[in-house]
Amino acid sequence: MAFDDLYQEIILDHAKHPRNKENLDFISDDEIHENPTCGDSVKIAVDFSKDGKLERVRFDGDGCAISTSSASMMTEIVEGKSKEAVLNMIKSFILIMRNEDESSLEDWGDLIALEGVIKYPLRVKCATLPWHALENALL
Amino acid sequence: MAFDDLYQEIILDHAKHPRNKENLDFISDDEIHENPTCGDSVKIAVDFSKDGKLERVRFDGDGCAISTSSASMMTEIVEGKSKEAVLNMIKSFILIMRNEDESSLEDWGDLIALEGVIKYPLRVKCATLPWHALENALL
Amino acid sequence: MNDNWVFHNGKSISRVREDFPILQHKLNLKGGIAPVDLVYLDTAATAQKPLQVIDAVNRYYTRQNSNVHRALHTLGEEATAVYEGTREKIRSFINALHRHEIVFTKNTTESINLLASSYGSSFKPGDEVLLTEMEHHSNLVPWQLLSEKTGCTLKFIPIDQNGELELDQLDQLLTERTVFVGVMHVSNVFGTINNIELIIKKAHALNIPVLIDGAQSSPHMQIDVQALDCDFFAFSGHKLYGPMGIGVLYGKEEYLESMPPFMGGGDMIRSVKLTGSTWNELPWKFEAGTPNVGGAAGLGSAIDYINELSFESICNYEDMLTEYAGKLLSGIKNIKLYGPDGDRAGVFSFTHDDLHPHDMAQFLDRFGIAVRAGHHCAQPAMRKLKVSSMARASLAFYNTRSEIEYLVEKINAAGEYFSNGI
Amino acid sequence: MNDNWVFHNGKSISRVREDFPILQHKLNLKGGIAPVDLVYLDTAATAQKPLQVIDAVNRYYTRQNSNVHRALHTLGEEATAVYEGTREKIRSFINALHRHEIVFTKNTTESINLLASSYGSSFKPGDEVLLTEMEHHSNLVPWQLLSEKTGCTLKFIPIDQNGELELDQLDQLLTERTVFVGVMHVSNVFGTINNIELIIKKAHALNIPVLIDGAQSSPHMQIDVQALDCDFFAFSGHKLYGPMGIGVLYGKEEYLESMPPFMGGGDMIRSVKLTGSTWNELPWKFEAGTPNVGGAAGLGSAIDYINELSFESICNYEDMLTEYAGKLLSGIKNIKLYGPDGDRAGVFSFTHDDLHPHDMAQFLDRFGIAVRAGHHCAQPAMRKLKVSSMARASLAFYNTRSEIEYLVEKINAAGEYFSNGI
Ligand SMILES: Cc1ncc(COP(=O)(O)O)c(C=O)c1O
Ligand SMILES: Cc1ncc(COP(=O)(O)O)c(C=O)c1O
Repeated sequence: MAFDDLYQEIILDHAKHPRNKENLDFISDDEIHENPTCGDSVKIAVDFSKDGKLERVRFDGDGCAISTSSASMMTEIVEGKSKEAVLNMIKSFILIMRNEDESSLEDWGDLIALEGVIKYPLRVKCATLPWHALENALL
Repeated sequence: MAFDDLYQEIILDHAKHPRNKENLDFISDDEIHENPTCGDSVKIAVDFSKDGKLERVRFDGDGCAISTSSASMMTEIVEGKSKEAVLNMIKSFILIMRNEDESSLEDWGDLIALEGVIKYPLRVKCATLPWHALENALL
Repeated sequence: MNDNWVFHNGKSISRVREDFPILQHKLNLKGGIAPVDLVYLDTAATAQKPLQVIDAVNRYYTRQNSNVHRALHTLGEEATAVYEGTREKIRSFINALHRHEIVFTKNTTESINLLASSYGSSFKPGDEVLLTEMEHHSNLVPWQLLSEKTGCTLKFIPIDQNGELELDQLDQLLTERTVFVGVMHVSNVFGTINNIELIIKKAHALNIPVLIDGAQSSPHMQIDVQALDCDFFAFSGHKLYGPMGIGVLYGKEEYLESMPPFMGGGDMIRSVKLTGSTWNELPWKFEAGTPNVGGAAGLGSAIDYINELSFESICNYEDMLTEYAGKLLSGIKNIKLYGPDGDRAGVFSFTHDDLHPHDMAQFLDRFGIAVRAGHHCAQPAMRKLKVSSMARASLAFYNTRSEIEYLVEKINAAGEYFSNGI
Repeated sequence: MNDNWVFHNGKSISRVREDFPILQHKLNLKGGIAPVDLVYLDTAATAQKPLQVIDAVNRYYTRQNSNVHRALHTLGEEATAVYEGTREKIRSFINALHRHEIVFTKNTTESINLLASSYGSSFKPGDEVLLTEMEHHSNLVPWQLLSEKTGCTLKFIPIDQNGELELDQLDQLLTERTVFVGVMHVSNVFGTINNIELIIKKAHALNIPVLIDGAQSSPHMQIDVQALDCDFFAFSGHKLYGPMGIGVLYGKEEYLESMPPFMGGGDMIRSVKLTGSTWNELPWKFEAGTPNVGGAAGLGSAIDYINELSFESICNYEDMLTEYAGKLLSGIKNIKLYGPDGDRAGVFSFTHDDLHPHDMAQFLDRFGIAVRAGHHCAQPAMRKLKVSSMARASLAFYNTRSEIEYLVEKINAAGEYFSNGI
């Protein structure tokens, strides 16, 4: 049923045990990224390696299972990729979530679990919140 | 029927042949009294006799049969009355027209013909327009 | 003359009239006069609503009602889909580029106040706003209020005795001080269809943005804001066969983006602190508080209804009615008909030598004919023509030639009643 | 526990529920889950409408629809009677002295923006507006916008961890620089019923006018603006079982008289010249453009409906429900319930140790239970309590004890699902 599509085990797992979630108090509150419809917020810290790749992405914030798991999985998948590649991924991910691009998330590892969100338009913002925040951090 | 109640012969007569209607161009347009719902307007000139009575009231303006006849009959009935008496009449007339006072216009001469207006709330402003203007001119 | 028009979708005019419940009921008049058929010739004030619209509102409140945007529950999702779905219908209806260029307001008046108050907040003394002498009060008073606040100056394209713009003056009126142009598309008094294409072209040559007041055009002609290239376009749902309490301001993204919010409150914010707030993205930045979702449900359905009949078909029929009415009305003794001679919209204002427009409207009402009398919220235009009041008959696609004939017959009767009645 | 309440007019709670069509339909969920009963616990966002209200809107559009005030025809007269008739019903509903003290807006948010923008236009730098930390964004952001324009300063009565005002600070916060006080009557987050009587008394001792945001109080308690002696009172029709797109600003005559208009346009003018205009009398001075007459028809009917059940009866029932819900909710494991312990309104915000409010709302939706999750347009209050989001269940007289029991059962189930689900 749709509800379990939304909360697949993998999502609940990332939500309970988020990867790369750390206290980022050193980032000012002005750089926080907020979802105006609910008040959830996320901060992103990006470390680059010498060759310009994303070495590590960390996040902090207060979010629901969807946004937390999305952030967690995001930090895993972008590791080691170039800035341009990640910016393109962000664009694609947002379009797919908004149902404006019918591609699948098949090749996106764990993230495929978020496909269930597409059917819940009001939750799409939860899933995309960390991606918008990462985009901001990269630009 | 109601329509003929509204347009009684006496009203049509006063509308066609208004008494005391004169060109009052000497009164500035700023003192014109307007009905905001329709754009009708009326000007009033008052002459007092030595003993402080209203000697003559004249009006000018552009109005429908209801407002013109009301103005015409008003100028007739107030002649020779004291300012206080007229101010009281104005108050009564307006209350009667708005159906906030159930007295009749029986003792008001021709003006009784305007009782039909009470049933047409949107025309009440037509009938009371010249009375408001006279009130302004007296205050 | 009988009425046998058939619209594109195969619906006859009498079948279309059946869609409008108010036209199916007899009208109860005062004073024991037997109920009469309604002859509704006051569409320019507000349009009647087809059953489809009334049902959509009904369905909304019986099945879908909820607040929008912030509700994760099923009803909240449905209400949001209704609301944002109507936004998309409107985008497509006026062919806007982006859905977020469609801002919901309560009516044309609020749309224009929003614009004047927000876009106009940066105007300075000496800046000129160019309007026309025929504007509805709703496209005049907001700019007067702005002028008092900011010191900007209002200038006006004059009108002639036919209720047409003197566009030969445009080049002089548009100066390097002009910061904004606002003009009505179709006059609600004269039926004039203004040459907004020319005005927009000339204003744009000087980089001046243009607002089109589309209150009277949007219900009767296909609007393409991209083809027109207007920068803002305002209209009311209730004149477009939709419910009251919902209107639209279209604005080009670049302008809307740069504008400060109009009202503050729920939905229009991104983040609120006691010390200050940041704004939500377009279009919600301009939509403070709980919106009229039931109104949006009805307006969406009104657009579907229009699309179903097709604008082409509606225009063809209305053009025919307009021509017929123009011919008949201009032939009536003692009637002065205002507005342009040639191409025009189905809005006919007139005066009668022997009776005041109020009395005309009251007389016609006795026969179920609804026309309007007064200054039609265009006092400056009335003053220019030295008329304090006019009667006005305005048409929609649910009217018929027989109704026009009946109007003419009763206008004649009114003349007789008031000149011979005593 | 069974639900066997009978209201004063003899209607049982189950009969009352039958008046609300949306409660009679099964809710279609996503993903092939069998339709479920709606358990609507989101009244604080928007109330459901009884059939009487829906029918009044319907009747308006099928029988009475017309523009108001300027139409002399029969329909125009009827529409005007509907519109002004609702104004009188509202006057009597809140016991205002004069009918012209009732201004129609589109919602509470517009009412407060009107007030801030018009009454506040004379504020100067140094002037202080006193609000509270618990205000809805709608009674905060308009004053922030005003503060930017006029340089006035905003001050706030603090709240404590129970969501109650720290009124012992009131005497310090009210100074000779205070020009205005705005405070919510009932909190849409905590259910707190503020001691507005005290605030009004203290403000009036210094001649400071007070606005009461009655969005959450007007549907659940009898309001008497003369007894309260508040200077302004704002509320929304859609939260009062009426349609969307209509709201009210009550203001004392002396204040409304002195205030400049808010929006410009039709209906709010006395006389318009190109060079300037004069304003219509109260209340129309503040009502620019075509009003939402259909909305007024529905709101009038909502007030009739409330009067028919009687407020006393509604309050008695809602008090009982509120107490029951408070008892049950505070007993749930891992739930933190916000708001005062004692007397409170039927608005319950809570968080769960093991799951986010969004996930809670989503889980409950699966069982047809509509609750809200988020910041409830009160971010400053949320920040103060260091919570970014809460779930909220809010009650109305159409709810039942069984529904509350069902809510509690499913909150427990949600806790299990999210803590054991993996
Ligand atoms: C206390 C309070 N004030 C103001 C509002 C705003 O009401 P509306 O959205 O109808 O303008 C609300 C409703 O959300 C509220 O609860
Ligand atoms: C040309 C024009 N502009 C603006 C308006 C105002 O529309 P509304 O009253 O719906 O705001 C009207 C309608 O009366 C109109 O005809």
